[in-house]
Amino acid sequence: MPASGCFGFGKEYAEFYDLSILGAIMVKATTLETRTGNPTPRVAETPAGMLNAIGLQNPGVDLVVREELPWLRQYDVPIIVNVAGSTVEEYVQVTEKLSHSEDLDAIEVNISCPNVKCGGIQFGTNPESAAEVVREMKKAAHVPVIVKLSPNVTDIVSMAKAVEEAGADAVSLINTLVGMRIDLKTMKPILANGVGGLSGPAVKPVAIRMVYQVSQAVQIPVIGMGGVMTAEDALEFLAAGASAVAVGTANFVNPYACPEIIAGLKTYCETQGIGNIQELVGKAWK
Amino acid sequence: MPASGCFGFGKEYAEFYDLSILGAIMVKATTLETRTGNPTPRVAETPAGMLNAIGLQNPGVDLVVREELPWLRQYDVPIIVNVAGSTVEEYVQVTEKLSHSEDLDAIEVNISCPNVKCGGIQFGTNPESAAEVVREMKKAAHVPVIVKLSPNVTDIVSMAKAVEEAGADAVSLINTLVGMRIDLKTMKPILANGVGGLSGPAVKPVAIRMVYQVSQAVQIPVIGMGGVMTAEDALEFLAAGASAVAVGTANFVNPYACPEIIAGLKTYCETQGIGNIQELVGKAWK
Amino acid sequence: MKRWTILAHQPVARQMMQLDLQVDDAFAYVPGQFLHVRVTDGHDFLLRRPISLCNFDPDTRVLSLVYRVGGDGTRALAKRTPGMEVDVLGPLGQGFPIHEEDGHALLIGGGIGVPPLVELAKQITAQGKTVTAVIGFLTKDVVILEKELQMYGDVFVCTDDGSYGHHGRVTDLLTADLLASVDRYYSCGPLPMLQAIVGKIEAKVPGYVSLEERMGCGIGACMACVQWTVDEQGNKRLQKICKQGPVFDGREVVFE
Amino acid sequence: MKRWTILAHQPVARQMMQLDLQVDDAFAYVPGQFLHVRVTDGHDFLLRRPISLCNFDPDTRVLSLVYRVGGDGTRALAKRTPGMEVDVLGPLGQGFPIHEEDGHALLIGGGIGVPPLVELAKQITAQGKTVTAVIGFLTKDVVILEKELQMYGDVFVCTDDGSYGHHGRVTDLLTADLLASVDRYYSCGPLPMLQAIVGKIEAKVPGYVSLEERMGCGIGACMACVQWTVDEQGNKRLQKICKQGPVFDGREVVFE
Ligand SMILES: Cc1cc2nc3c(=O)[nH]c(=O)nc-3n(C[C@H](O)[C@H](O)[C@H](O)COP(=O)(O)OP(=O)(O)OC[C@H]3O[C@@H](n4cnc5c(N)ncnc54)[C@H](O)[C@@H]3O)c2cc1C
Ligand SMILES: Cc1cc2nc3c(=O)[nH]c(=O)nc-3n(C[C@H](O)[C@H](O)[C@H](O)COP(=O)(O)OP(=O)(O)OC[C@H]3O[C@@H](n4cnc5c(N)ncnc54)[C@H](O)[C@@H]3O)c2cc1C
Ligand SMILES: Cc1cc2nc3c(=O)[nH]c(=O)nc-3n(C[C@H](O)[C@H](O)[C@H](O)COP(=O)(O)O)c2cc1C
Ligand SMILES: Cc1cc2nc3c(=O)[nH]c(=O)nc-3n(C[C@H](O)[C@H](O)[C@H](O)COP(=O)(O)O)c2cc1C
Ligand code: FES
Ligand code: FES
Repeated sequence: MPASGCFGFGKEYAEFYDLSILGAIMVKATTLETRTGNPTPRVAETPAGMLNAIGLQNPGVDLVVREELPWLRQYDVPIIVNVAGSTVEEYVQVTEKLSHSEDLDAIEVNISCPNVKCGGIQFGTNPESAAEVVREMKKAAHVPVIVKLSPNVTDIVSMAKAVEEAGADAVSLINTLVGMRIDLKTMKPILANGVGGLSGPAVKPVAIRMVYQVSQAVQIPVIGMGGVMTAEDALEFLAAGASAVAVGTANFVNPYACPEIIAGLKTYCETQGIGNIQELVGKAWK
Repeated sequence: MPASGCFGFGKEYAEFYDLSILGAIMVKATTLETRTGNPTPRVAETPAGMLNAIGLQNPGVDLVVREELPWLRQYDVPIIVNVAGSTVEEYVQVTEKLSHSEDLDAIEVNISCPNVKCGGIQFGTNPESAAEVVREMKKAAHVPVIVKLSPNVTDIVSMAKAVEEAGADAVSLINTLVGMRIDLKTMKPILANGVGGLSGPAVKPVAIRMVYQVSQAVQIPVIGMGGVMTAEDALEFLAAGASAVAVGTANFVNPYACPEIIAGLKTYCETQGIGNIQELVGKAWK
Repeated sequence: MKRWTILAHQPVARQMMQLDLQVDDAFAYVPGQFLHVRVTDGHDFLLRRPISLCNFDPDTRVLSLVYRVGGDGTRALAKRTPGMEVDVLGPLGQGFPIHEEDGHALLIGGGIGVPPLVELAKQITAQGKTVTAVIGFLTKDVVILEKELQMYGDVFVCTDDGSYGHHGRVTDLLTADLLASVDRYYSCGPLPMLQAIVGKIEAKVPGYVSLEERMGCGIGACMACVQWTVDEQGNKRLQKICKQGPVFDGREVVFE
Repeated sequence: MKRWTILAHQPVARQMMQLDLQVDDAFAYVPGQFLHVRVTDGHDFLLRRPISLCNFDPDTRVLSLVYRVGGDGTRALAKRTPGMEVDVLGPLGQGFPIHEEDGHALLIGGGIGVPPLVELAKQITAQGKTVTAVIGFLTKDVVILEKELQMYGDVFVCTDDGSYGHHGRVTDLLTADLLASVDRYYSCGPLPMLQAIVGKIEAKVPGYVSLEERMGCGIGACMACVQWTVDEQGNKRLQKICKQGPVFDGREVVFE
């Protein structure tokens, strides 16, 4: 499935292939109000990766519910709405507004966006605050709540356990690592925002490690992501313990990344005689 | 200067060039007793990076003081000894043994090795424990104490401030990020140790970000490292706020990496009319 | 996404390369659109580079791009040799609209903003209209596509250092007489140049500017390449340069 | 570190490539040493690949390597074409010692462990001694270097699936008669094979094994490639395969 923020609201990719083949669609982070995001430049390239500081640009939850989700509903695929906010109240208000819509199947709480001052990363780095957001959102939500964890923490396992105890139905990891690049011509950071979120193949080893650790420590499913470019990368995540795998940056490099990875996994299962891909989940530690 | 662990005790590189041209030499981590390290495989390749889990293999401080340091002393270059341990006492004991030697110019405290259970990473992820190690070592040390910080923390700035207050003479960052790769043939981690430390160009954006943040928050010098392959990379670190730059993984890819980077920096300063490279330090935020 | 074979790949000025690609039969485009090009197939350069379509020969189906070897990515691209394939996405974005009613169009280009004007000049003149081009460069060594544009009309060249053509900026050459003689302008180049052009022309002549920004996806999904515009009714909008652009109405762009 | 030009690069069996390089005048080596090869110049594959030196023609100064296209890195290497340069470090490590007093040497190779035996056979026979080679492979399609070894002595081939030569392992072919006729053995191949060989030969015949391990630097600096050995006096030592090896005395290696 495509990862949040890397697939817009799906429209662009629908020009390339039928979105119904996807396992699920995670749409771009949605906030209470319209947000115009950060100034440009918003992306920079890094070795085997990229930095982004989009800054949660989105039309706000009302418009998303009114226009984007009903459009996506034409495809026969679960819709996961990514929710961001700067206070617990904001998270809850967005959740409440979403609860009036039938056009979504799960909520992914983004407590890990590194690109805006109040993008929720304070919730993503402290187990108690994270647990509080999740508890309150669970009360307001009519669909399962997935918590997206930040890798920029000392102890990812206690973050995951804290949100599990608070009622999270699944965790997804990893969001981006906080990074920076400096332009040698100007000697200033390339991104207008200074820091940005690092994604792509460069972060895959960190993501695999965190999935491996978290999936052994919690009972809820783990959605793995971070640098998945090929079916082999997805297999690594499954073996590490992810029950599902999301694809972010790869969609930018190759708009057909998702269908190609899905096809690759099918071929792998066929040639290896694997009936159900879930057999592979956690192979690295089982 | 070459980073610790990536240059052995210098002997191998002395076959390639005259070590006197280096700004300093940071030797491999030294512990109280001889250590044989982790089982093999100890390295794995990742996109634009590598994982290692050497496990602090080293002959122990007595042999280092008796044989390695006197040999290195033939070169006219400051020697920085990297010290690791699993208890405060161990760190202090190694420091005391080193204080009987004239063949070193600084100590780098490795409180951030992710590859051994008791390699000190617990000290590297908690500001109070880090400060305690540094305070005790300062008492025993006859040379400046540099503290090498782990990037695997939520808040690198408070780590740096804690060790600065405890008396550290400089900080070096970053050590490796904790990562993992899985072998799809066996479906098990490639490294015998499971997890390993990620280094190389892939981690550079994270390192630049941390140097940028830490160098603005502390008064002591910052030694920057993480993914430096070329003179341009070194310039990025200087602009981010590093007063000196260390080269790790690049030495493995290209044994001439250090002399080539030094030459590249010289050329840059000449063509740009920069008299003293220290003028560039912190340009990105000054 | 296609893989097109390199037919020729040669320097045309200092640090300027022309890349000729053999394209498939279905290929068609509007001048001003761009290709999103992978410079290698590996992960070293993850992001694609946007490069304007410069010239297309429908008979041989050879498409030419002209690009500057500036950073590491274009340096890697420049190493690729004839016979190799290049992974491209596109044509993408909205090109320059050609207006039936126009008689004389003014093309203004700066540096690597000149390439899209070549095919534009060709298509405008093919409709029986005339074009005049004003193109500016840093210095003599990097002047490109002057001869190609001369095939379609008058070309005035200037350089910042006076080493070739007029000594000065393109805006110096936008005389009142010239502006009075044209029905529309089409411009492409660095942002400060575009801003100066729009400032100078004001609302006297309608026209278009083609903008540049660092891109992620190139197809409108990542929101990396946004630009504020304001239309006649005063509606402010955050537009994606890769999708709603790169060409915008010069009067609507909000220059900061 | 040198950059050598590719003269030829061709498949010699299924997923097996031979790479011929034009080396400089100073080049000299001992069989059993290896080159540490960069598969691309970018950062995609950061680590070098150790590949044994297989064959060297001192007249033309052409060096041949034979390698298996197994993972992503060797796949990238296999795409490089004649005329391109390859970045190599080496020759590195300690090769196979040739002993004056020997008359008949036994060479034992498995799969991609066979390449270093070719130059070894050449150098041993050049000293007037005889060699016999026993080489094993998974299956017929991946048999390599049989003809090259036949230039120097008897060659016995076996395959695991019986599709070519003897059906079975190299150890099956190490008969008591053969072992009795040789003064020394030289072996290279996967660890389990080497362990089986050493187990079978015991101390009857002295000899060498060449080991494989994932490497970082290839020059002894990173401590990635260690192996325990124990000498006759019982001294246990942790040795670096890249520096003190890859060739070790078969009796000293501690197989776990
Ligand atoms: C719509 C459009 C059309 C263009 N047409 C042409 C053309 O015809 N000829 C030409 O020479 N150049 C053109 N450019 C500019 C060209 O895209 C950049 O010069 C090129 O991407 C720089 O890449 P690099 O590898 O040299 O630099 P690097 O520094 O290695 O680039 C790193 C990243 O930054 C991006 N980037 C860097 N500079 C720019 C820039 N000026 N604009 C956009 N992204 C940038 C790159 O795409 C890449 O993602 C166009 C840009 C746009 C947006
Ligand atoms: C001293 C020595 C001599 C060798 N000689 C030959 C030879 O002549 N011909 C030949 O085909 N192979 C030889 N090998 C094995 C060869 O190095 C590996 O097959 C090759 O490195 C695999 O790279 P890859 O890109 O296919 O795999 P990847 O999976 O992409 O490799 C990833 C990393 O793991 C390392 N690696 C993976 N498998 C091995 C292995 N079996 N041994 C060592 N490192 C490995 C790679 O070097 C690289 O750093 C030799 C190995 C050693 C140690
Ligand atoms: C341009 C961009 C925008 C993103 N926006 C969001 C977002 O809105 N919400 C979110 O939870 N994650 C966001 N992410 C993070 C991704 O969903 C994903 O967790 C991360 O990029 C790692 O996966 P990848 O390496 O496959 O890209 C964004 C990532 C990128 C590159
Ligand atoms: C093989 C290897 C061994 C290392 N050993 C040590 C060590 O003993 N002590 C230490 O402080 N850091 C050690 N490091 C970390 C490096 O000194 C450096 O901080 C890190 O690799 C980032 O820099 P780089 O990307 O330039 O390699 C080691 C790194 C590698 C790759
Ligand atoms: S580059 Fe992604 S939206 Fe324009
Ligand atoms: S590979 Fe570095 S010590 Fe052997």
